[in-house]
Amino acid sequence: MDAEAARAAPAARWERVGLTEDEYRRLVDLLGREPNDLELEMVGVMWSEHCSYKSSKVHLRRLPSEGPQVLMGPGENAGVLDLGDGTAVALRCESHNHPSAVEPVQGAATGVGGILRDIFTVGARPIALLDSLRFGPPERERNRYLLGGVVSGIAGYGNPVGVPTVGGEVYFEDCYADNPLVNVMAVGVLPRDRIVRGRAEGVGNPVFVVGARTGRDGIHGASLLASREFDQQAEDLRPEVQVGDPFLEKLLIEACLELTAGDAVVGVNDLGAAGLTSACSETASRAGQGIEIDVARVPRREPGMTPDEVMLSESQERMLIIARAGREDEVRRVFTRWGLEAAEIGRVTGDGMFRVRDGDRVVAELPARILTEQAPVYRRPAAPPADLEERWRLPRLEEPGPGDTAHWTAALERLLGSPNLCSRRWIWQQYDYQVRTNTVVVPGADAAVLRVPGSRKGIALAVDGNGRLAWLDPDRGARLIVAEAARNVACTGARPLGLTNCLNFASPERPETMWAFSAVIDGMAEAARALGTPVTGGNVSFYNETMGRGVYPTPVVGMLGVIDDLEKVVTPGFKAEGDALVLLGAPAAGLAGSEYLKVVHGLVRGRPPLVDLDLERRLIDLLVEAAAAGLLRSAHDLSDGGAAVALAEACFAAEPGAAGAEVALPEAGSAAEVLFGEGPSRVLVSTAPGDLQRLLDLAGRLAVPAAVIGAAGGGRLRIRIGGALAVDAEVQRLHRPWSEAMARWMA
Amino acid sequence: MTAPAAHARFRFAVIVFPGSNCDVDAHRALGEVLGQDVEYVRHDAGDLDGYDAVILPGGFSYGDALRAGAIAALSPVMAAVERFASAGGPVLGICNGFQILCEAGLLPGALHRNRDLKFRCHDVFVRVEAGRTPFTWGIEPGTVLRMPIAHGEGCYTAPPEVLEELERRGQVVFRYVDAAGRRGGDANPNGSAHDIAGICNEAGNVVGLMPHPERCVERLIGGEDGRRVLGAAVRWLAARRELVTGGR
Amino acid sequence: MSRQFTAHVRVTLKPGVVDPQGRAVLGALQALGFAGVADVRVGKWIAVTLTAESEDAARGAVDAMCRRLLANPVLEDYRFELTAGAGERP
Amino acid sequence: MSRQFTAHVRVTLKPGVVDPQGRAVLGALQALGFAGVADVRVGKWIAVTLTAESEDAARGAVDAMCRRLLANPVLEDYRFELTAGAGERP
Ligand SMILES: Nc1ncnc2c1ncn2[C@@H]1O[C@H](COP(=O)(O)OP(=O)(O)O)[C@@H](O)[C@H]1O
Ligand SMILES: [Mg+2]
Repeated sequence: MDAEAARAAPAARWERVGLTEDEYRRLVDLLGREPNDLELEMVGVMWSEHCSYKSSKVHLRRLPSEGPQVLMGPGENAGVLDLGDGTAVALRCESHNHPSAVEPVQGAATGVGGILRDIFTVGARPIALLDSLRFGPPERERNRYLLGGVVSGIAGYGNPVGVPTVGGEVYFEDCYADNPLVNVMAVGVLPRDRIVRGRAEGVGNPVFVVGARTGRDGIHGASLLASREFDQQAEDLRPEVQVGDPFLEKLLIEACLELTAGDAVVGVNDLGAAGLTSACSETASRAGQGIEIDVARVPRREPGMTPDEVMLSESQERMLIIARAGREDEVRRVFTRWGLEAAEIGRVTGDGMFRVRDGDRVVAELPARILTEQAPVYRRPAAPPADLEERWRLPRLEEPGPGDTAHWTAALERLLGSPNLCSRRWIWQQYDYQVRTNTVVVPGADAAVLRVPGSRKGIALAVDGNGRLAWLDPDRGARLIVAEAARNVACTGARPLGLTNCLNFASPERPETMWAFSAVIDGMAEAARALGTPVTGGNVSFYNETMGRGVYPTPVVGMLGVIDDLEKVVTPGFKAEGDALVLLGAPAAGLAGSEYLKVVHGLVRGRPPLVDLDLERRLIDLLVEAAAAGLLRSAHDLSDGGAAVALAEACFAAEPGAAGAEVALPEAGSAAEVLFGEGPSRVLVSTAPGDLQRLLDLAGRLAVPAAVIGAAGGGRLRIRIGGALAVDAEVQRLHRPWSEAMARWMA
Repeated sequence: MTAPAAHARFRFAVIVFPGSNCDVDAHRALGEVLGQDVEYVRHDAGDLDGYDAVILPGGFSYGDALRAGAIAALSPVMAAVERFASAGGPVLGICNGFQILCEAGLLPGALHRNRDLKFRCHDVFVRVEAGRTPFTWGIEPGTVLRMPIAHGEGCYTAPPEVLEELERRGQVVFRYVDAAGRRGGDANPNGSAHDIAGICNEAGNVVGLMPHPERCVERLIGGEDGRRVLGAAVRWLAARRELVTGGR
Repeated sequence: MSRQFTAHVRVTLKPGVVDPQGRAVLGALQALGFAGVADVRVGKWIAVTLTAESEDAARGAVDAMCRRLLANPVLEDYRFELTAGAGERP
Repeated sequence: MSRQFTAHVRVTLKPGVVDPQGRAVLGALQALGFAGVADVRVGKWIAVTLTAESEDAARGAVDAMCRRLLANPVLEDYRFELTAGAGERP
């Protein structure tokens, strides 16, 4: 055989499993021989971008993941943070973008199922879900269809499984029209000394697969869909869409938690992307052991499945359990009691090999590490986009002065009814946000607050992302997002403790993507370090593009904070007429990347500000201390839509009789900037008149600027800028467009 | 009058079906908050001996396959619930528990998909219409309570003659109203016939309702109106004990 | 010797019962431009594969399943067709 | 002159797709003692009443409805039967 023919023959092989020629050569080198078909399939899927993080790994290392509060960092199924009184929280965020584009209901539903499994895999009882969603503009029917489907998918899984969906966020932008983003975060609680790891420890220990039977569904689904551009060929993958079974998952949660509460188990891993291939190789290689399984012993849903199909199936609601030898009956008993199957499929071995049998026949045998640690790692070329400076250029805007009350009031109304600012009630009303009766602050506030069962403490949770800012300046954008997430949590009185992330990007094969990715990591790392909130884990989703058109770089941050006394929780709505309104933090903000620019001028422009992380940290300290001292009647973050929108929202959420505000904002810029400018480190708080001085003293002590801007109540929102009356409207009138917009277009 | 009730302790059974998910909430509300003895009883239990009251909690038993509550209604424990009920024992079905009681024939009618086909989670106001049941014992009819709902199939449906009979015999226990106690407008969240939020059997000891009293028993979480519903059962049991023992 | 059968069960809402799903589908079809659509009713279609001694036994079993679980007599009607499954078993 | 038709549409999950409802019903039937039941699949049965110029036109319209709304092509298959409705309209 000549050299050319030799090269041509295997060419079809590597391409079929999504590997490059170089990667195939690497595999042959590592293995010392040509792989057989099953081995090649297994390597192909494990070396996919989705499973191997081959393009992101070198960058992710720069994220700070350590701190006294971190009990378990990246590398396991979920991060675990210490709450300090024997209790710990597990958190993780994951994307299900491509499946949701193909089938929004089931795509989102199985996303919820998957992230929940990561949480109870580590032995934690899931207690909360949050969702971060991106769609194209709601004017288009298809985008509304996707939104409706995704929401009913999340509701249709989260509600039955009995985990409250307590918060989230949604944005609409053109760039997400063909490639919606569906990120879901899950949080669980566990005793701090009972963390379960995804490790196949102990030679001779039995390996079980439990839960659903294995079917042909989803073979290659998640991993391949998420590791390539979304194109016409992806359409052909349609039959591989999977259906979630929340009922089965509920039983699986109960059975797994019952089992891991005892000591019969040494390791647990969920079966997600790449199914048994991934779960077995990862657990073995984390423990530095080998593993041997028999596919013939895996319960099947369909007759006639081949070993390849069993090894690559991505059937939902399955888990891998590594038990202690001799405790097999206990495992079976627990699952049987919950009406579930538990099949012993193999053993932990000492030789580091991942051996797959089909009965007596060995059908694959390779070092487990080849599939995991020895996957290729790339430092892909990175270069900033050519039009970066152009993006930063903000045109001069022709606008009236602050005294044009009709103009600015109309602008506020318009903003309040716009897709990115209007009320999200239509969405969260479909979620059961109260089940398990721990939800102290329900959706609609800056962050959700939950009672921590078995502890005196509460936790605050928020997810925040902003693709527009990251597109304009990925490093600064990432800092702003981390700062906003931390600030949201602090607005409830909770101290930010740590975060998880989900990084949604276009193709890593484009230098522009990798430049933005790297900058996002740097910005996120810097902010997380400065705010003392380590990154406990996360998820990277590349290839979010269709026909060459990518989404904005969209980092999403899930922040967790802790509050010692639930009685001290603070919410955004005004509480009593006459309470003093104080603007804490940075006095000024600009229009770069703001909703105002987009909605009123149709522009996504300007260079986002560089957040003063030191000020942000002092502001957070102030919020936490002031809340603990009982000085805050309300607190609301100034974010999308700026001061005017924040004031309106605090009115909408007000106690009866406390709606309305009469304020004078510092004249720090144009009327548009003062009313609608967006910048970090700004919070609107209200305080009882008698507490005002103490609050100002505390702000002074922490060197946080504080401006008394007016008082709550009166039923009207009246905003003055330097003596001119810019906004004047009944709260009721502003409330209507805000509260009705989404329900109207979704009707 | 209230003194004996406050100290009274009774044994409550919370039935756990596969897919129940408000079982822990009911357990917590009755146990930790109201200080009662509460135990979980599995769907395959054969009897309910020794319990003073039975709660069928909310959730999605069997994933709501076919119709909410349909499969759970056939569980072995439901035969025991039926015996317990026919002996006069108080039984409360909350949300999915209400659906199960209807499917099992312990309450008339059925719960159909919500009018707008969407799951709805928010607070509603209900007016207490009948004070004779164990779960409204001592609550003045006309009292308006605020409680959360969380369901996709809560539209109470029954043939006209059944509805008429329910009204005539005073079996409508809770009705959806607005904060001021008026029917109509948007008060009814799911399209239920006659604005029905909860009913009882003819004897009055079996009650089913869609709102979740167990989710509002603490000021911090959901308010406290649900305490009145669950607390009524404690008072009712205390009164019954007093009758039986002659106050000893 | 028992044989295999398949029952195709159709569960429909009783005539007088409001069908919110049917109404929603009707509205959606009309919005899509299907002007000729006058009414839509949505029910369930359930395929049950079973083995039984005889066709009569199978019919009896399926009828019992419908009465006990597959249909709710308050809201629904049912009917079914039984076909002999291909595979005969000992 | 347009006539009335009724289409009986059957929407079923594609063969390999997991059917959580069917699984739960199967378990319930077995627990009730229907030992012979081997499999259950739950689908939808939809009756659409419509007017059209001809049977062909009606068939075309119903097929379009199935593709666009009644069935989810990613997960479901459909088939339908068309019967001429009693009432003829001008
Ligand atoms: N963006 C990120 N930031 C920090 N850690 C990450 C990030 N993405 C992934 N990780 C970590 O890498 C590990 C592997 O992720 P993944 O393979 O997606 O896990 P799983 O198999 O549980 O879905 C996890 O521990 C995860 O937390
Ligand atoms: Mg995992």
